Amino acid sequence: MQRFLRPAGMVGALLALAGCAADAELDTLTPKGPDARTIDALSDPVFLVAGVVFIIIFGGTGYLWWRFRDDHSDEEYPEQVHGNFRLEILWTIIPTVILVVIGVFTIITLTDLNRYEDNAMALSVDGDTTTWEPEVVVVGQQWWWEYRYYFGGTEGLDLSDARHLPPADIVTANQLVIPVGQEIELKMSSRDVIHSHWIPALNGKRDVVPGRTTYWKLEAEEPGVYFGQCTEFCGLSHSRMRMQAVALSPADFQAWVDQQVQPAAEPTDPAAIAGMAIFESQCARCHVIDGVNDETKGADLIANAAPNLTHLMSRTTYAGGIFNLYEPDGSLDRTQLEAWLRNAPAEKPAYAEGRRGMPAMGLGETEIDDVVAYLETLGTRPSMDVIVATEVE
Amino acid sequence: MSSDAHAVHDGGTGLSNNKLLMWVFLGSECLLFGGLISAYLINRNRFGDGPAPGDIFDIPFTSVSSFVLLMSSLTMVLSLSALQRGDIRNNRIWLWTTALLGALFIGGQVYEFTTFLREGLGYTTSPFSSAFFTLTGFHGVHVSLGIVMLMSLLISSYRGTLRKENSETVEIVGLYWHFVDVVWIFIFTVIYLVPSPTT
Amino acid sequence: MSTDTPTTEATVAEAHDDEAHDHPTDAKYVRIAILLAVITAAEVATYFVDIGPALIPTLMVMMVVKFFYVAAWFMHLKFDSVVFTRFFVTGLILATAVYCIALTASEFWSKG
Amino acid sequence: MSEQTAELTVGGDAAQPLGVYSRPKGGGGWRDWITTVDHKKIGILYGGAALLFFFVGGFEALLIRLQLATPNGTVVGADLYNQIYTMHGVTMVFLVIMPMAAAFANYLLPLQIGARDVAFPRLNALSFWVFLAGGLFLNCAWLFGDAPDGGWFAYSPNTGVSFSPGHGMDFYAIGLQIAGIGSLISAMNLIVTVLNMRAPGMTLFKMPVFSWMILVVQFLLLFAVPVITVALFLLLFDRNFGSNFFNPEMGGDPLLWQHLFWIFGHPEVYILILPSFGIVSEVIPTFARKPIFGYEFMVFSGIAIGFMGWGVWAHHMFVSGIGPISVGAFTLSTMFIAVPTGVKILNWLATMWGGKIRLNAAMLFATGVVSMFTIGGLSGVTHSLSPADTQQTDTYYIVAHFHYVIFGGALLGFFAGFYFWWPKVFGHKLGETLGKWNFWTMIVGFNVTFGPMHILGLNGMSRRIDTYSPGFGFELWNMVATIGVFIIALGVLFFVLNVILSARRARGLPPEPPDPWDARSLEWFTPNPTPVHNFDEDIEVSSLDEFWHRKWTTDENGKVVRKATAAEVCQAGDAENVHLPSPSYWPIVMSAGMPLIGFGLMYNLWLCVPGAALVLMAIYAWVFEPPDDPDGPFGHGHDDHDDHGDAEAGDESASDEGAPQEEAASVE
Ligand code: HEA
Ligand code: HEA
Ligand code: HEC
Ligand code: CUA
Ligand SMILES: [Cu+2]
Repeated sequence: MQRFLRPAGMVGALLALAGCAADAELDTLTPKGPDARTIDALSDPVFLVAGVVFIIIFGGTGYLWWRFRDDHSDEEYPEQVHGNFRLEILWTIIPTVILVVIGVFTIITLTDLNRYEDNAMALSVDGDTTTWEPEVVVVGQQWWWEYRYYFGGTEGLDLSDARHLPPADIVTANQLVIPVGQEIELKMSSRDVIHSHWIPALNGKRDVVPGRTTYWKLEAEEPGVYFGQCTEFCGLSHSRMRMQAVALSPADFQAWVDQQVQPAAEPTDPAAIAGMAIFESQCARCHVIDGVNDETKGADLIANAAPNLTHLMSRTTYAGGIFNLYEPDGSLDRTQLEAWLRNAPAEKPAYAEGRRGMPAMGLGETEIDDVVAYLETLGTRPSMDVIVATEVE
Repeated sequence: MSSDAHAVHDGGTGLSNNKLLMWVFLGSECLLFGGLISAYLINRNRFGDGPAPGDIFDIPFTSVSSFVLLMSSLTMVLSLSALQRGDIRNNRIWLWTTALLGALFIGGQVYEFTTFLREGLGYTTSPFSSAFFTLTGFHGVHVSLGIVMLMSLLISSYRGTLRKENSETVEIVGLYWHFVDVVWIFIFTVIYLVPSPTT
Repeated sequence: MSTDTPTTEATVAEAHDDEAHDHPTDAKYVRIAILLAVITAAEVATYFVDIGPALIPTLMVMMVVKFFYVAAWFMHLKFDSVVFTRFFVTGLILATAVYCIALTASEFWSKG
Repeated sequence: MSEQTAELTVGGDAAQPLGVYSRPKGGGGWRDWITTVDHKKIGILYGGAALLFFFVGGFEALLIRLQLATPNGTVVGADLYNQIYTMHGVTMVFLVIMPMAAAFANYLLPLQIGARDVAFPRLNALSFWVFLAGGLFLNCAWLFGDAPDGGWFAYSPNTGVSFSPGHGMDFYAIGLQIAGIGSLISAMNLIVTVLNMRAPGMTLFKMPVFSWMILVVQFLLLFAVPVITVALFLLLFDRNFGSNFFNPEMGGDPLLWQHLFWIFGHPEVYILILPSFGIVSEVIPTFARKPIFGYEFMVFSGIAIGFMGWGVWAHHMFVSGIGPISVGAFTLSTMFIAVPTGVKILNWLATMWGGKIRLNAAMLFATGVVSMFTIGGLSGVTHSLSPADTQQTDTYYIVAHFHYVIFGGALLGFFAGFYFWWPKVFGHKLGETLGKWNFWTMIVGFNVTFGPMHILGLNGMSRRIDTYSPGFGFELWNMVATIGVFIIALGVLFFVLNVILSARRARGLPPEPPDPWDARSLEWFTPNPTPVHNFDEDIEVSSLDEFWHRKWTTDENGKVVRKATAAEVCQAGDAENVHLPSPSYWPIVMSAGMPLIGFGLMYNLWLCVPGAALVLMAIYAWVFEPPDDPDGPFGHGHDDHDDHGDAEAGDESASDEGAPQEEAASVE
């Protein structure tokens, strides 16, 4: 009995501790959006049922060990019981009934999750007021995420080929910026292999599959930052393909949109001007900066795209959400960015020679300084709250 | 197994091990061809810029070769029936005929493939073409293996070892042969006759 | 398998056994083959004659009939042990069911 | 036997038109092992190979855990990590659990049904060698520095040439293809064996549950292997011949791979677990001293699991973008698999109820399965709720699930089997004390390793990540899990020690007397270890647990009383002149050709030529080798039953009394 209690106690203790991981940004058990909450409401009771069934079986095994152990107290041979029809029926029916009940709730939840609201919000885009049914086109690529906003709606647009998408109002990477309290519809695809888009606090995950469009949605109840991770194995840097959803109040969201729809400003500082020249000659073959090059020159990448850098500085993480762009005090994390420009594959594993991921650009140190100076002109720094909240290690 | 082991069989079905083995195998083959056929069906309208199935299939021609394969089943069963009567001569004749009809079918397939190739449908042209060639190719390999088996039967027949007593061997090869035919019956209807997408 | 299949070494036994069952005569086999030929001709005829929406059901029925005749008569399922039939039919049904479900999940029926 | 073969051999010196290959003489030593067609030796070979691969897969697991012990781990790089975890999964599933099940099946199935051997002994040897060839071929990938790195389910298009340009995925596709051939042959062989080779009187419903579960597994293999065969062929063609099945750029469909893989993959997981369920169903009755509770229900639930296993595969694809209706349907079908499985669990408990339980190592492991598998099964049910699964899939919660069912179900079951049947196979018991140490370290280590993975998964840790950042709350439990695996390793060490020490202790001692456990089924009629010829004479079976019923009976008060001792009931194992199949070289030769063909497909098509030549030569020789070697220790070729050595000859089975057809009718 003693021996049996040991593992039992252990498992119990583990389960008890499960709920209280400190800053578990990816925790599935603390939903922060209605969809995640719906899921949680389904799974919590089922965990409980499973726990009870487990205790019955586990306790039963232990009890039988003890109760019917052969203690050599007599030489009786146990009675040879071959079965009991009624009992069999009983323990066929009881689990069936439990499962039918669970099944009904599951199907209800499933239907809920697949119902898409017709919500809409007013938005001013480049001075014109429009109604926007919040939706974002999500594109997965080895090993980062692209988010595209079409404020005119995606009706009538050909989204079937993720490598050649129609121009969007906003194109950003790795940080999905959304208005709070709105259900955001996601239209998702991939430019290379299958990835999976997952922001656990807001909703479950959904794969992005090259050659098709998959649909999903999410909604945040509170302004804040919600972490995510690509969860379908997608090759070398799968573990380094992360993202964040940044939920902003309607006003903040409007402000963000106002910035993002602007093309990049002309640099004035001489270093930045030099940096822009380097960008045009070296980087523009993969990256787009609105106002500098509207298209890549037949990007040297299998997937035909690299992150749009127009508003790089308005993001706080980069390269699949694994590096901070800013120090905790709000200044640029220059060291990391320079290292990235010096030799990206050393910072994040990639098959650059296989045209996947950013290659080492072979820039000299002054060139790097110039490029950084130019990059610093791209977009506005977000608020300190966002910088702090999105910090990654 | 030896004499002492024979009695052991009494708990069993009393069926021939070999024949049972072949049937078990054929059950398994259903899932193999099922998979290939499904892969074809899923891909049949994914012909991209290449030729579409509805444009390229030559139904009259395939009908003839299907008919040839169908009749080879008749000759196969006739060869078995001859051997079961102890009629070695007719057994051989029908085995030859079967193998020949099989070879004719394969010849037809080779012709069909080369025609398609000429018309621009290569193996790598589109998912449709890959799936088509894979499915019919697998079937063709099965027929060819069947021909090899028939030839083996003929060799042992000429060596005098294929006699009435071991007609089961012919029967088992026959099972395989008919199965391959039956698969073609399916393929012919579902892939060729059911109208296919056109460009 | 090559020159000779392992099965060639097979047996005397089944032959006797088989004779116990009434095997069809050659004439019967030929009659069935003629039937099969006729059905095939009918099948091919659908290619030339438009029979409208009945086409696919008709083709399927004819296919199944042919399938059945070959399996039952040429493969002797009709008079051989039912165990054989079971193996084959299990494989057949399983394959049909599983792949039909897979096609359904791939939206084959709606999208062709 | 047929005159045909008779003529070939007896026809004698001059008249051998196509040449006759002499059969190996047995000789002893390693030659004995590579030419054997004895199901018992083949079983041991399977077991040995599986154990070796277990060390390989376990070593890979150790590396995985070391890398993940701390955040930003640097034990291995991303590239190597991806190869390691892929090979870990592939090795454990295809080269450990499946062959270990084959080991038990091969050794025990013929014994449990009272047969001399399997129906096709040479094919049996072929299955083993082909499996080994496939396994070695796969692991050769390490030598070429290019192991598969696409995960064990190898989702396309990541495994296509554009994204996996190396040869890793070719090793995967070809290696599994080869191993699959072995499984398929073995499945067909064992099905025929069960149907045709049972002892007189042993109807299907007098077969032990273990034999039943093995039969169900063979059916699953029979129908599932061709599906992955198709999938692997398509992958191979895509990679090497430019076809477009899974290539979305050309309009191909990556989900087709997923469907094919999981149509195979889900039956596969029941292929992994059912043998262990069979073992548990033998061990628990023996050590509870009661017949299995609800025998028919145990059998039917096994069959039901086998059937239902075909209709649930898309629960691995809940988030892949298949429509909500498909998701709903597969949600429901998946959930209800819990019902037949629950029937099994509860029947095991009911078997223990009212028994007299001897809690030795075998029984500990068997009851360990009951509770540990249940944890895995229940987490499986939580996955089956598709909305919940969108949070769980591809996290460590899934990793926890399948290690609980596979390690806690299949592997612990095999350990129960080791302790139970060791005397049958090797003539001596494994030590009890070390056995208990083995059990307790393993069960504790197992829970310490995989228990925390539930928490990690629910806290959002993705699987298949070579590293994670600090700050997500993953540090503690990853460290705990890593500590756990060393406890498991200790448990494995205790087992290895036990094997060595018990063998050393038994050296020079007479073998274990018959029936060391007061067992119930036919295999215990033979002395320990089982003599080459199995049974001296056929056993007339009149009931389930025939062996037990020969020893015990009930008196007029319903009390169980002994009617004979085991020694009286058991056979002496001294039968002479038993005619056994002769060994053969050709199975191993034929399987040696297959990896050559594989290498040829990858590196240089010319290599296929010698490969194919080997295979063809072996087939040819196979067909024309004489039924027996007249001088060998095995056959005594001059008896009038000059048959084939192999039961392959199909022989007279049908001729005598026309065996009962009704029971055959009860096959499924
Ligand atoms: C031995 C192998 C094995 C077994 C037996 C099972 C058994 C089950 N599995 Fe598991 N499974 C795997 C091996 C196995 N699985 C593997 C390897 C994977 C991952 C593959 C990969 O992604 O790499 C996987 C993944 C997997 C998934 C996909 C998860 C995902 O990737 O998102 C799902 C989803 O439904 C699932 C469900 C189940 C269910 C419902 C059972 C059921 O059969 C369990 C039934 C048993 C019980 C429920 C316990 C006993 C029952 C009772 C005591 C009765 C009372 C119970 C109730 C009323 C609930 N499994
Ligand atoms: C089928 C059975 C099986 C078994 C038994 C195991 C056993 C173990 N598994 Fe594994 N595992 C899988 C099947 C299995 N696994 C599968 C299918 C996957 C999915 C792969 C994929 O995603 O594609 C997986 C994935 C997997 C992962 C997730 C990897 C990832 O997603 O990134 C992890 C992580 O901890 C893990 C750990 C372990 C551990 C610690 C053990 C331990 O129980 C191992 C214990 C054994 C030992 C400790 C060996 C002891 C021996 C020695 C110490 C000798 C060594 C010496 C020499 C080599 C000479 N396994
Ligand atoms: C061959 C294509 C290619 C070239 C040339 C290239 N990059 Fe990149 N770059 C990429 C890819 C691909 C990524 C995404 C890498 C990842 O996240 O894994 C990337 C990411 C980045 C990022 C991070 C963006 C984000 O939000 O995640 C910056 C900044 C960047 N590149 C700057 C540059 C600069 C500056 C140059 C020229 C000096 C340059 N790149 C040249 C392909 C390229
Ligand atoms: Cu993208 Cu994993
Ligand atoms: Cu499954």
